[in-house]
Amino acid sequence: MKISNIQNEIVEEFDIFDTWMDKYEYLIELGKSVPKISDQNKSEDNIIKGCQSKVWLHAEKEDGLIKFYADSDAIITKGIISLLIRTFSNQNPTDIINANTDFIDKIGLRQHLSANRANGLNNMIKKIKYYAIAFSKLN
Amino acid sequence: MKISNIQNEIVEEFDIFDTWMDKYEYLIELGKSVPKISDQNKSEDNIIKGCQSKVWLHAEKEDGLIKFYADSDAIITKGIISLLIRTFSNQNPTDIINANTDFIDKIGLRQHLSANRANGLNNMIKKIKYYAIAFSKLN
Amino acid sequence: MIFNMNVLKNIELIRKDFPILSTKVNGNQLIYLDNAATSQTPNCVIESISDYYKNLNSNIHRGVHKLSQLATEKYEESRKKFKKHFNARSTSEIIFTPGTTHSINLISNGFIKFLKKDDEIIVSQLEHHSNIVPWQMLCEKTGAIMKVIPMNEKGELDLNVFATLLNDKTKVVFVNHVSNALGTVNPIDIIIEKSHNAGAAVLIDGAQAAPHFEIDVKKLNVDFYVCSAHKLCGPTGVGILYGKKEWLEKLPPYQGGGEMIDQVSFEKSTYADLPNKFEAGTPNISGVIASGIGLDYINKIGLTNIKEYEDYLLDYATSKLKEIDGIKIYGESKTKVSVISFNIGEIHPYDIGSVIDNLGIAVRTGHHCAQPIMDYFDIPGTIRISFSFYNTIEEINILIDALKKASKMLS
Amino acid sequence: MIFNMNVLKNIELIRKDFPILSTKVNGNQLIYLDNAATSQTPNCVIESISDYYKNLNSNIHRGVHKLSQLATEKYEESRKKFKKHFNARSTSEIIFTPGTTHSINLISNGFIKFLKKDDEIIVSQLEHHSNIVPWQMLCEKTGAIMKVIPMNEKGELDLNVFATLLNDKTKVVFVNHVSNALGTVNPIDIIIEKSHNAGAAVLIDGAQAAPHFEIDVKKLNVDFYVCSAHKLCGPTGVGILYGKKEWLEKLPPYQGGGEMIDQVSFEKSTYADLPNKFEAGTPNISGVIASGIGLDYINKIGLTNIKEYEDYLLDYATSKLKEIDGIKIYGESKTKVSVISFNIGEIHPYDIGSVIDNLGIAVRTGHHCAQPIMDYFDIPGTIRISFSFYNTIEEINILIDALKKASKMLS
Ligand SMILES: Cc1ncc(COP(=O)(O)O)c(C=O)c1O
Ligand SMILES: Cc1ncc(COP(=O)(O)O)c(C=O)c1O
Repeated sequence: MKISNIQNEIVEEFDIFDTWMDKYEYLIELGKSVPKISDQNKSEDNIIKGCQSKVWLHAEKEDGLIKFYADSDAIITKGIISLLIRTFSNQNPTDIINANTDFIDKIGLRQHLSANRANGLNNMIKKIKYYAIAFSKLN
Repeated sequence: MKISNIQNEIVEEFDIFDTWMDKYEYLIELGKSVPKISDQNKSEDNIIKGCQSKVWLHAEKEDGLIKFYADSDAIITKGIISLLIRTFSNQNPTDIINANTDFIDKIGLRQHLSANRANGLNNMIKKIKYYAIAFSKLN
Repeated sequence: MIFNMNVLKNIELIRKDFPILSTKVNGNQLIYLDNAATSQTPNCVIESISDYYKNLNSNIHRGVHKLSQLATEKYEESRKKFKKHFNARSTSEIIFTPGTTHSINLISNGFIKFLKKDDEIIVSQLEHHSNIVPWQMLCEKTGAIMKVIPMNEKGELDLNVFATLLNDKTKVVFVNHVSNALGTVNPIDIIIEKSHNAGAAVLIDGAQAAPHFEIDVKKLNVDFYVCSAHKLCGPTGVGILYGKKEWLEKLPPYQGGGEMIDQVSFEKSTYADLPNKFEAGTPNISGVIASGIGLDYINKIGLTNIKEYEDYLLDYATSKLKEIDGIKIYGESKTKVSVISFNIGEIHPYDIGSVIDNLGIAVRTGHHCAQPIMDYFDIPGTIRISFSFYNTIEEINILIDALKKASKMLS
Repeated sequence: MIFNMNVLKNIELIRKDFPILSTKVNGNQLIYLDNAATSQTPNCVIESISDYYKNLNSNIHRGVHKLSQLATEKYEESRKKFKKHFNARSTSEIIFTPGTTHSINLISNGFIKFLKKDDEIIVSQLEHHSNIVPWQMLCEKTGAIMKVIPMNEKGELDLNVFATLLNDKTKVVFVNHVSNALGTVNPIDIIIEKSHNAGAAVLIDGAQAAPHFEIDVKKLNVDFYVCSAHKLCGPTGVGILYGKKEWLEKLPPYQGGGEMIDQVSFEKSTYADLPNKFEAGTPNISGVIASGIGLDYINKIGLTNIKEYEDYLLDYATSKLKEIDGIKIYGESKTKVSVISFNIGEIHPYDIGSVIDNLGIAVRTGHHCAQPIMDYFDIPGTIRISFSFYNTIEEINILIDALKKASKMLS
């Protein structure tokens, strides 16, 4: 599926919930379903700075598409990660580089995330795009 | 004359003037009449700290009485000095030590002196009393 | 629980003095339980700042004009207030700085003069980074060695080990009076006495103690005591440094500039007397004046009343928290004040903090600038609640409900 | 005189923004001509401080809760404002400190790392003590030698001599942009270029320049530029330090504490990235935010308008002062701003200051923390008047009358 379609899908899913609390609960549920990242990829190199919680992000390329693996020690952060992976994993580098990322605002959670977390989110997106740029240059 | 009498005399003199400006002018006139202090007594040791202007104070004992010599490079300060000398010079140590010094408040100039100057004035009075104490112990 | 009922009765009146306490967060009434980070500010302090800029603002010392004199007087009046409050011998012993961190750096930097290679200095495991890093920098510069007083699982310092660390190479010991991360009140009287017997100077970081109980530097016989006005109902940007006159005279000046000098020429400058020697440049004049007003406010309520009431809140909250499933409280010293640090089950403290923030409750999460304590417990951080005298039992009840809700969501 | 008539027309409106300007001293309307010591504070800045304590007060960075986030945002917004104002490359290049004096000490302390015995550093004869003493302390610690750019009787630096002082041992040159004692605007573009050619870094003390005209650190290519908010319509207790990123990264941290570290253990601490590396401890949060509001206020009026209007006041006052018998003006550089230093006959400046203070006029007297300049002229001090954009021609007329009166009384 195209990135923008996935994003629209996510926005629609969150639209069902009226309160931030229900949205948080859904996010937490999603967080629980993030596939485990291997310990070897939980390396210092893969840590993203700027979060109170730790975030690891690892990427691999398979058949021209980038696969992202990520984890966090905080469950809300993991929920956010799950949205990012669903959106960006298994996409090709160019699409990732060009992707719009305002769907986080559209699901209405931005003002309920702490500034640190919002910052962390920005850093994650930045790192995802860096991976895409790096992989696109490897071609 | 007794210290308190001299002080009363000074207070009466200043009572003639209604405005701070007239009082200042009188003070300045008095300042001009302070006898010169010898250069050798204008030593670093005799400088009193805490003034923007410099103040030198020197004391000698003659016939059981203390004689004060003082000078300043600022004329208003010199006026204040003249009042202090008139009051405390040629008095015996015990009287100086016990003297009340609120006549400065009574002449109504305190609130027209800068805090630095008021401080300087306090330091001068302190030094005068120290001299008196020192000389009284020399007996 | 015995406490002064008057305080409790007046609590609603006291709360009215703090405008921020009636703000809303995300539609909920703000519940501010982050007092160890910074205390809130009563109207009288806010007004003192406005008043300063509307009527007095002027650079202090050396000015002839009235504004400058009035501002100087008010500034020095504040010094007298802190002198009296901490029972210092003289106003020369009270230095205003930009904060506790600055004060500690001022002292640690001065000790360069007194330390040589292989000299020893002693820190506790309970310290805030501000009372660790400046001394590490000192060690780097001098080759001195830092020893650590360890703590036990209750968050109490081990004084037996401390005794073995002291020897004739020990030059300075620096310990906080109250741990910001755990709330432990340390036995600083014993630490000071033992250190002095070994010939070492003592700096006590009182940032977390000064807001909660009386401190008498003369009785404590402490060499340096430091705290921050912003934790004392005062404004940001002001620290209070008490130092024994003998020490402050011996220590070299920290910063060069206006005020702190007597004479300047390109050949040689001579330094001003205390306290000016350590107050280079234009200080935070409005802040220092307002800090004195904040102190007055605290003293009007009375630290004895404050301590009693805050202990009551602490006991109540501790027992209520213990009813929550899976809770683990860090720091269970018998002597504690104002602070409770905890985690719930395996839930990341940051997650709890985020959820209850949306419910209007302000707590701190993380390592609280005390990583060595987190390392000891092998955790990334804790949730920390910290009380002030304007908090209420009702707020604690709301907190407990919120924590239960968050814990359910996040497990 | 050509100037923007709009500024003049709006002056009464502008004055209304400054509540202190309508206070009385000794029954007279206050005339504030001590702006070089500290500028007055507009209502918007005073309100910003109240607003902070009423709605936002909270310790910044690392906090999860909304207050902490709002306060952090506002604090960082202020950094963005100064970044833009001085045209820095990035917000990492803007460090908030407690004042200019602190900023200079921060840099001079950092240079310990780069200086060895017999290295040279260059100061000017026109400096404020804050830009002399910290460097003298540096020389004491490193054995480096301080050379002095001399000035002429007009109060201008001798650039020919400066050229001969520079050599490959010169490591750093520190000069003010504007002399606080004489008002001279120094040719810092030339000084920076020549210093760089010789491989030396340059710190410009802009405490007296920033309030009066536009400054572009990128165009100036300066390494460090420092100023104080309290001279920029902001509150006391805040300094702004611009440093080139390359330099700030190379310099060691100045103070240890919270915020400025990344990881702390007793074995080793690692430092945080810029700008936090230089902002240890709780900063003057309300002050930094209010400083940004003060800057906005100045920019609303516009520094081009301000410069034009202040030059007009300066010219008018200079020519009026010259009509007074026995007046001697110190500092007659062609490039001057805001400040006039003078004496009348043999009268002690302090005497004049005292008399006109009673008439409600606030000026500064003394050495203005620039003793080397006083030594040059062999005088104990001067009377200094210094303008801001809210001063008026009428105020100058009253000043002139008062000076004549004082001079008559005191001669
Ligand atoms: C030229 C100059 N440099 C430095 C300073 C010191 O500034 P602050 O006192 O704000 O640290 C001043 C202030 O008087 C100054 O005029
Ligand atoms: C125990 C302790 N020491 C030092 C500090 C640092 O104080 P400041 O940030 O005001 O410099 C704090 C503040 O959090 C503290 O709690």
